[in-house]
Amino acid sequence: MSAAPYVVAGWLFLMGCYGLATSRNLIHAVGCLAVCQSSTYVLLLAVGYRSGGTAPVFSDIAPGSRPVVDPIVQALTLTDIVIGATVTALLLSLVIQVAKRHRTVDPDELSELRG
Amino acid sequence: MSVAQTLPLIVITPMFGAALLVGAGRRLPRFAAETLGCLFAAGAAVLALLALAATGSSAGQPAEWVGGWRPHNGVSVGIVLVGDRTGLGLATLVSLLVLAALAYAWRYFAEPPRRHAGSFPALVLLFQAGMCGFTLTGDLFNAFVFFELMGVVAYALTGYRVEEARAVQGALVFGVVNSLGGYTTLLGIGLLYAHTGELGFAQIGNALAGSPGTPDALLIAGFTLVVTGLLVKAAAVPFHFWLADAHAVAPTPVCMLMSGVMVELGLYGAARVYWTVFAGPGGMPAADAHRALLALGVLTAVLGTLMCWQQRHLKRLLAYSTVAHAGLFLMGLAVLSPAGVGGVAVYVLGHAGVKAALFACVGILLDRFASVDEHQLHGRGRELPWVGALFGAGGLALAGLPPFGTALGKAVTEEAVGGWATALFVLVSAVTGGAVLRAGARVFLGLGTRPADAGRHPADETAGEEEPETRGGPLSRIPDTMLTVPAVLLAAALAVGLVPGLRTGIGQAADAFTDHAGYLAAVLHGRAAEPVPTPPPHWTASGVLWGLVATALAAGLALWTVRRPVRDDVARWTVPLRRMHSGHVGDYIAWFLAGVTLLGALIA
Amino acid sequence: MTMRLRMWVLALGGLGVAVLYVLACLDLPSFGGHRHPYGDRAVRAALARHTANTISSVNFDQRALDTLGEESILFGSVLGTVVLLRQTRDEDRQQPEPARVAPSVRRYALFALPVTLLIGLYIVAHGQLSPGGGFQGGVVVATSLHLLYIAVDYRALERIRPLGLYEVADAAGEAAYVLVGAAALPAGWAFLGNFLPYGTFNTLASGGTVPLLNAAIGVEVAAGVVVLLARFLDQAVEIVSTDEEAEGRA
Amino acid sequence: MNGWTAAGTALLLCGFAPAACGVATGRASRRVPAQNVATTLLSLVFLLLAQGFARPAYVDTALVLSVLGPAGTLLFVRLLADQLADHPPGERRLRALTVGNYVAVAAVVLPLSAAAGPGRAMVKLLIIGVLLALGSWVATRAVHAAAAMGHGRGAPAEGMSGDR
Amino acid sequence: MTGELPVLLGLLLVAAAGTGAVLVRDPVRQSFVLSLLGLSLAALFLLLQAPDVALSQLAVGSALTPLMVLLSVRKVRRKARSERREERE
Repeated sequence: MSAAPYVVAGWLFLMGCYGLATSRNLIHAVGCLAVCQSSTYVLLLAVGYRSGGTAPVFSDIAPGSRPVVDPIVQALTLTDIVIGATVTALLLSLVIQVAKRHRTVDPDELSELRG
Repeated sequence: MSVAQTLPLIVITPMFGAALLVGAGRRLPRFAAETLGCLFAAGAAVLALLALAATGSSAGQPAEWVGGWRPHNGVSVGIVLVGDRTGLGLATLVSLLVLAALAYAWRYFAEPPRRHAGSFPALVLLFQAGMCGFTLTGDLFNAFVFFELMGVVAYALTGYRVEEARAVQGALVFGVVNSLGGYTTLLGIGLLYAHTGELGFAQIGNALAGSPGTPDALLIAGFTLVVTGLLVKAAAVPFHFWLADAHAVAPTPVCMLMSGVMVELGLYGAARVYWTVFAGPGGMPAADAHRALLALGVLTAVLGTLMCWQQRHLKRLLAYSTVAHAGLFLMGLAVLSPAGVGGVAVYVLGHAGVKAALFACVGILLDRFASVDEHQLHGRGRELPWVGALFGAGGLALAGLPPFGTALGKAVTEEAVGGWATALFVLVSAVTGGAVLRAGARVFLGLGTRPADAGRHPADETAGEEEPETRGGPLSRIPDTMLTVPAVLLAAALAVGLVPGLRTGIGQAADAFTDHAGYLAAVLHGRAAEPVPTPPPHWTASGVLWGLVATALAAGLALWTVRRPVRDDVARWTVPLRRMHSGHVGDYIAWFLAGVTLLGALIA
Repeated sequence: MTMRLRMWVLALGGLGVAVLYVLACLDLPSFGGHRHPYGDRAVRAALARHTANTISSVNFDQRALDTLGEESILFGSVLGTVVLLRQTRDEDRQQPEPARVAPSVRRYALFALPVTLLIGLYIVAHGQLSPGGGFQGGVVVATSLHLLYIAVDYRALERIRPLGLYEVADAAGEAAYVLVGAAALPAGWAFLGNFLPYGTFNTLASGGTVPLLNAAIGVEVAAGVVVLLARFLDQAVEIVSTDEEAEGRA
Repeated sequence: MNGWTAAGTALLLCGFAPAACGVATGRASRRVPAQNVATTLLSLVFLLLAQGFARPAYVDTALVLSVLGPAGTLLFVRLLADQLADHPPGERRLRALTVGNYVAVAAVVLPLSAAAGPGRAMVKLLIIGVLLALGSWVATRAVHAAAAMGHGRGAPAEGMSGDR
Repeated sequence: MTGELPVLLGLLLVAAAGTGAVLVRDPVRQSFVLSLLGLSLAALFLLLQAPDVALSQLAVGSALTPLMVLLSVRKVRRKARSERREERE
């Protein structure tokens, strides 16, 4: 258990890379990139977790009454999620243009940039 | 207002300009939008210059804690911006180059998107904000955020000409590979945070000092992963594949920025992270870092040079020359000494001017003849003598002709690396410069035989027919700005080699940059520490000599090649190399993973 | 590169990265550990500034520069998408045919739209108190408007979506963040300094500048996502290339 | 781990996980209803966990999911209408799923409301319950309508091909 | 130890959904699995006591990302379909 979250994060990253490398459809590849990114969420939050802790949000509990988990990693992950969504949007719009100009979204058939 | 307080302004000025351009962009005519863009870029440049001038006299590294979260007893919860001379100098370089690119683009593009006259300048301003933020920040995660900002904007800028099939493909590859690099960096940041519980460069460095000894696997992995993302940006082999694809297709003003400074910022980031975080006790042993950076540097320089010589697509040629030079910079940094850093700093400054000028010249060719193909353009450049002169001067400067800044940088760096490296530096400069001169001789002088069948090209090669970027076919005449910008840039590259004050400044900057303890003291305790002074970069007889040798070699190589008949087929020994550069995302990802493994193995 | 070679390189690289990463994991402090120096300091700092939600305090006060960068990324990628998905010369617009939606679904959408909108605004407004904030709420608000496309009709969405206005709002959100950050510079405060009174703990007006920055993000995200989706919808629904159109008429 | 958390975990394991399998496999006519079930059950898991962790603030996640979940389902219905029409889902299965959703919502929300006692928290819980129930009702209606419209259609208005 | 069983379950769900999202090659089907990945991540985040992060994952993953992916697929397929018809003529 003590290393499970870290292992899952690594697994997601490598799986995402595998998907990217073998993808035959660019939309699918962008999805795989999102999988890669989800590994960073898992790693960051796992790093900040504290056994028996609760969220450092004091609207419904008194400050100091319970141990809390690390707020920093949560803020980092929030930022990361926004970045992920925007990168996905941008890459998808590029895929749309690739489909228009190359008439395919299979990376194996895109062969204009070589050497 | 103190120097420290201007630091955030350097970042937010272009951001605000971008917001203004987008907000008002629907009403603004194109002229007003472009003027506004230039104004904001110039504003940031002026601020950076003023701050640089103000720090020039003192040894301090002004640190601004954003939000006023100054540290107590060396700990803080905030983010710090550090205006040391290296960071501020790079911010200045970024801003000036952005200004040059915007000026060059002034009348460059075909009609801007309907009702979005301000989009291009706004994107460039955001690019500038990202790069300036990256140079100034003193926080690992904040560096990642600005890294992503420049990435995201750069992808959009690369694909700006959506009607061009290659542009969108190159931008997509660029986006995927660089995003993956960014996530790798973030994984590394997560590991370092788990290890030390801190995010600031200085804070992590401080925390690491608490557990001296040989680095454990965690630290090695953290360093490897963080540096990987930065080396992707820096186009180190084998993370370099995206660069040629992106550069070949991006609009010329964007190429100027990406080759001139964005790639170098990746190197800056890696060096910054090494010195502020890992150079102290409990960090990475210098020998390990040296070995890894040097090996990657040599690999990058050699591969970049080989690929550069093979190109007939002028933008790809220049792109691979950037890869080769990035390898040289990496070798210079690998020395891990002030002399190496100072040499690289001079080299980067000179290279930025020269490379941007060369791209600007190619942009003019693209406008005139709708091609950037060396063979198709054979002799057609005769009607553009000035462009030819600038292009030739750029080629000579790239080869290391004294007294250009590139020559000084090359001389100082090769001396710092020492030994066999001199030969490699001379060869790399000679071949990349020679490739540019060869292309220049064919295009602008019409030397050699005219290729019989220029339209044909083997399957493994990218030829250079392109849609023109300029509005409605070629312009009636070359706008003055398009010719002035490369001239000014080359003059600046010349000045880098000639102005003595700049050299002393760079020397001091390098001393401070490599001073781990001084950085920590300045950031965490506000104590200005005077680093041990070392001699600043300067001209030496052997440096001049080797520069001349490289230039002569380059010229000779170029002349020898153009006199021989143009070969239609690709030389057989290059085929495997070319096959590696397949333009396929999957291949690049595979190489990416292999590269992380290689880097980790070199460090461990 | 052949598929075979790529798989070999990939396997070797993946294996190496896995080894590196697993070795690192063995050295990591075990999951759920109690040493979080930065996090503990952040909680104390948030309480000192009367911000009940520490994550909001980190995002909008302690590490507000990260959020400015993040906001600029969003802003830049919305702008990038607008540029990349623009209507090019070889493309035309075609009015989409009305979609047929079951009346009950339509009624649900018309009911859910204001409810979702309200929930989104609630999430934005309570960002400094309870979980949520400008980003989360902003996306919910933007999604609520798109219920019109999803469950009513594209043209209904177009009617309530003057894009120009949303683009201006997007830029205004970005500018507002910068301006709030710089507002107290002349008075000698640091950039993004929290210059407003901190207010009473656990009330809507607590946290000083946190609610303002939070609102700026909310506006930018909501407007930005609407603009972003508008571009995708345009491409998927309205814009057709000329040859496609000609063939459609034939 | 208290009873509420255990119940939440059990629902995650025995409710959400099977629904997730349904989302990941089969034709659109199976995936779309399963997607609705998954979001509904996940909202309920969130409610149970909020109670288990003694954190009323966590209820907001369930609140957001109770409106965004159906929105997601409707989106799939709208954009995959052709696939749904080509292979309409079984009438009886759809109804069973909806009834199952209602039962689950009631079985979770009512005890939670009782535990919360009268007050703001209870109102919020009930609102979430109503939204969830409405959501699964409309999802079924939408799937049903999309399948039915497919029979009478000529050319797809702007639908996507169901060729995969 | 039993206190962390729910987290383990969340991790397993995330790992399974992530693996599925990679192995499902058709983008439409992948969009279902991606939305599932978003939901699983949100559950994991809540179990890790990060409701703020769970909220933003829900906001992005439940409607926004699938909508963008599906719209892209529709555009790409429409283009491909008209190409195919052209070829037949």
